[in-house]
Amino acid sequence: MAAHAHTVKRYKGLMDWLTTVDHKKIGILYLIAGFFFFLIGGLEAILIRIQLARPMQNVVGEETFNQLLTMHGTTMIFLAAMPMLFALMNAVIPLQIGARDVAFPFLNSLGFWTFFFGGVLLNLSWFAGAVPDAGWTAYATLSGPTYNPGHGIDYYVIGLQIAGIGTLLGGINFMATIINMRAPGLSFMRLPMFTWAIFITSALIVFAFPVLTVGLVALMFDRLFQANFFEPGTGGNSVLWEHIFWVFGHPEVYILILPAFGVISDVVSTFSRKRLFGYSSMVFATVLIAFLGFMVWAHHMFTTGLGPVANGLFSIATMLIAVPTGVKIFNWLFTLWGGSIRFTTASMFAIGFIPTFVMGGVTGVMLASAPADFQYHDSYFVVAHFHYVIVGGLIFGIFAGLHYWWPKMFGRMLNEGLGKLTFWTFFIGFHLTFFVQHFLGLLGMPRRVATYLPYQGFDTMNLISTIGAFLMGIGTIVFLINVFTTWAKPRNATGDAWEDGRTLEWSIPSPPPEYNFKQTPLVRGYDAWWKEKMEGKTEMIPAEPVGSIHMPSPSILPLIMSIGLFIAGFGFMYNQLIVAGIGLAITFGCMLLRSVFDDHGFHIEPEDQDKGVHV
Amino acid sequence: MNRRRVTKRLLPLLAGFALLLSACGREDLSTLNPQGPVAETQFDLMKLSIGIMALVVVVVFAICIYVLIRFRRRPGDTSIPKQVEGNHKLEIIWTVIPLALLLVLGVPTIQHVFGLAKDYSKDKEALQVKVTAHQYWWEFEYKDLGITTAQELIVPTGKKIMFEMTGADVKHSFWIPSIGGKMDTNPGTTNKMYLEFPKEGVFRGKCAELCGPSHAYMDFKAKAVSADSFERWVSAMKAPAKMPEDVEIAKAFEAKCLLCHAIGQENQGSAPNLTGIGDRQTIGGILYNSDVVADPQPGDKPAAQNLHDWIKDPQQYKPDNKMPNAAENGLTEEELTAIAKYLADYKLDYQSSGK
Amino acid sequence: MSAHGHADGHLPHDPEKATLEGRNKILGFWLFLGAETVLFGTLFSAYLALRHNVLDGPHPAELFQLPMVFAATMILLTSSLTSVFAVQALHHHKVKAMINWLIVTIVLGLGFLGLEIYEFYHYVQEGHGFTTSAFSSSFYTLVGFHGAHVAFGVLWIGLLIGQIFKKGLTVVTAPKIYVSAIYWHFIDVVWVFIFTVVYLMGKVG
Amino acid sequence: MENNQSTEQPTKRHKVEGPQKHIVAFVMSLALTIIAFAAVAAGEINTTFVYIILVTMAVIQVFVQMSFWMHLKDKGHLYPIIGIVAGVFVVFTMVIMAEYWVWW
Repeated sequence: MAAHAHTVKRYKGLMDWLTTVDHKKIGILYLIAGFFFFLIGGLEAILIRIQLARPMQNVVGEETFNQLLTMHGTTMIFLAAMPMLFALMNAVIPLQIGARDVAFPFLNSLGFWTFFFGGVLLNLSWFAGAVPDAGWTAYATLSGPTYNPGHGIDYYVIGLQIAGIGTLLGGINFMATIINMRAPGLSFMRLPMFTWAIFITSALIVFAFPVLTVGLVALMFDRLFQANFFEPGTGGNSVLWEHIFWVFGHPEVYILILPAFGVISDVVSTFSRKRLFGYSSMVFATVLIAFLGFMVWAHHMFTTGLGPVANGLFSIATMLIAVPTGVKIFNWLFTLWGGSIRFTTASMFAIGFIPTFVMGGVTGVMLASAPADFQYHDSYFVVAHFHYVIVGGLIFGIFAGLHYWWPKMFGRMLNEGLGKLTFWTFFIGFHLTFFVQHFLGLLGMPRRVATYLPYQGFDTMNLISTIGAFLMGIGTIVFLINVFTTWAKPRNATGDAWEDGRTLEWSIPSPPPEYNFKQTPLVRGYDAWWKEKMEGKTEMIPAEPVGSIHMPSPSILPLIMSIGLFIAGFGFMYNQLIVAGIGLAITFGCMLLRSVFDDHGFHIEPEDQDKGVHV
Repeated sequence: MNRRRVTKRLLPLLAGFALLLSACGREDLSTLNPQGPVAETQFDLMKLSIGIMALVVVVVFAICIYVLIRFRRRPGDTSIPKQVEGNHKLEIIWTVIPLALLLVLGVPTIQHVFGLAKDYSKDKEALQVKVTAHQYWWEFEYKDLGITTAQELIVPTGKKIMFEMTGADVKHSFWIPSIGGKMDTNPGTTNKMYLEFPKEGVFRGKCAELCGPSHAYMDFKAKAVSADSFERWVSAMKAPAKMPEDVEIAKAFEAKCLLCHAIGQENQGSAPNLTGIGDRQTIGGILYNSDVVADPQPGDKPAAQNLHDWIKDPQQYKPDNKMPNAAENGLTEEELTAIAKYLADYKLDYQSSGK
Repeated sequence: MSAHGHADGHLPHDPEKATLEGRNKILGFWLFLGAETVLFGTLFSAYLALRHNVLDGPHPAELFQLPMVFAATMILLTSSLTSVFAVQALHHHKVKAMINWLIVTIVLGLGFLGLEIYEFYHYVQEGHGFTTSAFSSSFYTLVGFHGAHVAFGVLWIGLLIGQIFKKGLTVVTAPKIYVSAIYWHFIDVVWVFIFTVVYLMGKVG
Repeated sequence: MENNQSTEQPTKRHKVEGPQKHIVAFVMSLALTIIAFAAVAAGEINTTFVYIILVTMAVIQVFVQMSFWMHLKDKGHLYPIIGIVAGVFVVFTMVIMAEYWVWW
């Protein structure tokens, strides 16, 4: 750790984690925070299902129920799913492209901390007794100042605004990383599928999140400064909010699912010992899905009354998405075809993903047909559909990814027995919970209802659904047990932990040293590491001689900047403009410091490079 | 208790039971049991799409299961399978076939998108109804007839009913599942939709858009009656309002209820119009009147009792609604009982064959 | 090669692109501008959707005054030219000329801001306040966001001038100058749409 | 950590960069702006026609400024161009939304 020319203070323990700019550690931070919020969102889901287990129950009141459903949706999407995806992105992308870090390590850390403090702010609403209760979509005017005068929606608006900054930074960062930091020889058409998926996802983030930013600003202005964007009484338009929300919201759905597609592609190909079938069509399908993703937002608004022309256009555009998605499904199946499939927890989640996601996909096409959607819309059918896509798609993908890359992230193999128990309880619980909900919707049960009258034919299926939810909860707990028991054991993962690794991350030790690659590898083809292994090599061909490695310095500024935003958020919410000013001053002050004092980083010299590396 | 034991016994048959249920559902509520041409059109489209999608699901599942059984790795197998890059023929097949399937679904979709969006608002034959959704009740105004009612939509069979919808406060969504799909009631803009009721009967309607704490309780009923009955209903609604006979009660009713509510059609208040409330299936949309509905369930109470309970503490049944409870409103128990009875007896005799 | 590898040696031709850090910065900033495009686009679409709802407030046609807008446009356009001159000086390693051009840019930016503040003040006097109508809210939000970007740009470029004085033109400072110039041009480009869509089209009606 | 995949490589174009082309761009922008203002100030032209003039002038001006002043016409700007084009595409859909699908 000899510093070269500049001395850089390096921290240990907690301070190390608070100041780190290392993508691998930031990935772990994202994972811990994301999983924590996942548990909170899961608890909210369980409470929702308990309330709905039987008709006309009053376990939680109607107002609390609306708060629970709002916070469940918001937490799961913005604070659990996306951060866990960012965890995988951070842990894997630089390794897959043979880079030593991301393009902007400082911004990476800033992105994490803004997300974290945004999430904390949102969840503090439970303690403030003013919880958002207008659904994660926060449709005006229910979310406006007239019909929601408390501070609940303010927490939603400001919490998401702060967390959104972090997400946008992450998107820019990963796009720049994948464009500029690839190892020599790693052309775009040699990128691992997960990297491709993240590249496209990042692009979606970059172009979709600003829309949400503006929507939230407008809603905040309406609520805090008496603006008139969405207030019909003063010339505003509540449908405008719906448009803005869904122009962001639909790409957001693909922001969630495309990384899962990437994970599944890598996992399926690794555990069937086969090259991904139809790689170039997979890439093309991903790009096409992203492109179409921006042209279908109004299918969330078929019943809003946009008229037959809009409904027809958006119906057809939405149906078209089924084609590239279908291409992906069949490519996965034919990757498995002729392969040598090994059943690990990761591959089981990936294989479980395929039929589950197909079911979510086909109900998606059903929903795309606008006249029929008049019946499905805002019923439990929709609830079933998007849980099949988001849980059956994304969460299965995340579990597959976590089990797959866990050894790379932590140097320890997760227990396979417990892993399989996680899979089966979660898988069965999932289908039990959500399959029946299709029928609930068709039988006439609207969504977001705090309870339902008896004798409508809803009772049994709701009970089944609740039982399933508990099974999913058990699955999650088993996963946690697995993590903690594995943690107590010594590191046991080899570099190529699954022995069939195909991409660059498996060519280096688990966990990788902080500089990742001692020598930047030379990439000679798709599935670079597999190619070398097949030619009998045990390591990548280096593209540079061993030399001094430059590293960015750790910094506490991202944390302080995020705290500044957090303080400013509270200031705005409670109309204490001085507090808001102080918070913003802290944030901009840190930006100033960052600009004025150059970060020269430090160097790790060759003689220090092997210290503490687990081989 | 009994029900719970039954449920437990059924647990092993859950999936089958669910499927069985899906076949029927309540005639007055289920989208799978359409009672009008609009819902039938939508049901046909649903069946078509379910059929196509079932085909896709079966194909994928079949390939998936085959692959998992056929290509599982045997213990100790270290062989390397052939590394296949892709297959253009196959890839074209699974691009073109889905496109063809989508075409099959897309054509009727477009056809019905326009078909169901037909505008009958200028049609003299159609009945024009303006729906205004409030937190948490429904107002139905028959513009050409000069009538306003609430919570129970009365329509004649055999006519097109053209709805013009708006929201008074927040966004709601107007949905009568067995008659036709939903349409949102946006505050500030007006939507249009037509429905048809070929059969006489009472159909359940729901609010389908989260609108506040009592969203779950924002039910309404649509009652289709014969053309003759409808005419009689119209004239009965237009007849001068009937006040309580007891002068004291009438005074209390006027002072404490009619500030917001209305009876008759002369003025309309900010709360539901109560004309003929004794005929309605429910009080507040969710308390079923055992002496009115055709199929009373255990736990349902007579209208007078429901009215009494409701007026006494409306917040208990629909939290966050705007109606104060009886004590806040200064209603004595005596007045409360008398008003409840008066309202329960406030029936409009319009149906040819009794109830 | 690390950033400071070049710092004390000879300055390369394109100092802003000489290091990977510099190239990352420029690329990342462009992607950020892609996001900013969408941000302003959303503000524009909100304005377009709401612009007719003036309620009791003044109509855009009677409110907007073309001479003032024209003056503001000229100022911003000129500042864009001076900022590209600064980048040109950077490429020629003429530090002094670069600083001078940057100072001119800042002064013009301040002039624009002054005009805008005067304009807003004037509008409020005419009964066109932020809360007057949906038109006024979306107008002030759109134009105000742009104004805030100008203000941020002025502060940013000012800070960079200070850094150039202190650190000189290096491969670390050069990308910052370059990126801030791109930012400044972008603000000008957004203004082209603001004067077209908001002011001129508002005047036409 | 030099990287040969980068698209932002220093280019070898170094002819001495003169101020002429920037001044040309400035004059063009000036002319386009004046045309737009004049079209409105004239006040007697058909409204639709004025709209067409305004939008055309704005688009040309943005194109001029982006290619000259923001260097998008120079080599190595593929990704910036993709970024801006994608952003414009999203904005385009939103403007259609704002004009046609908000009020009815």
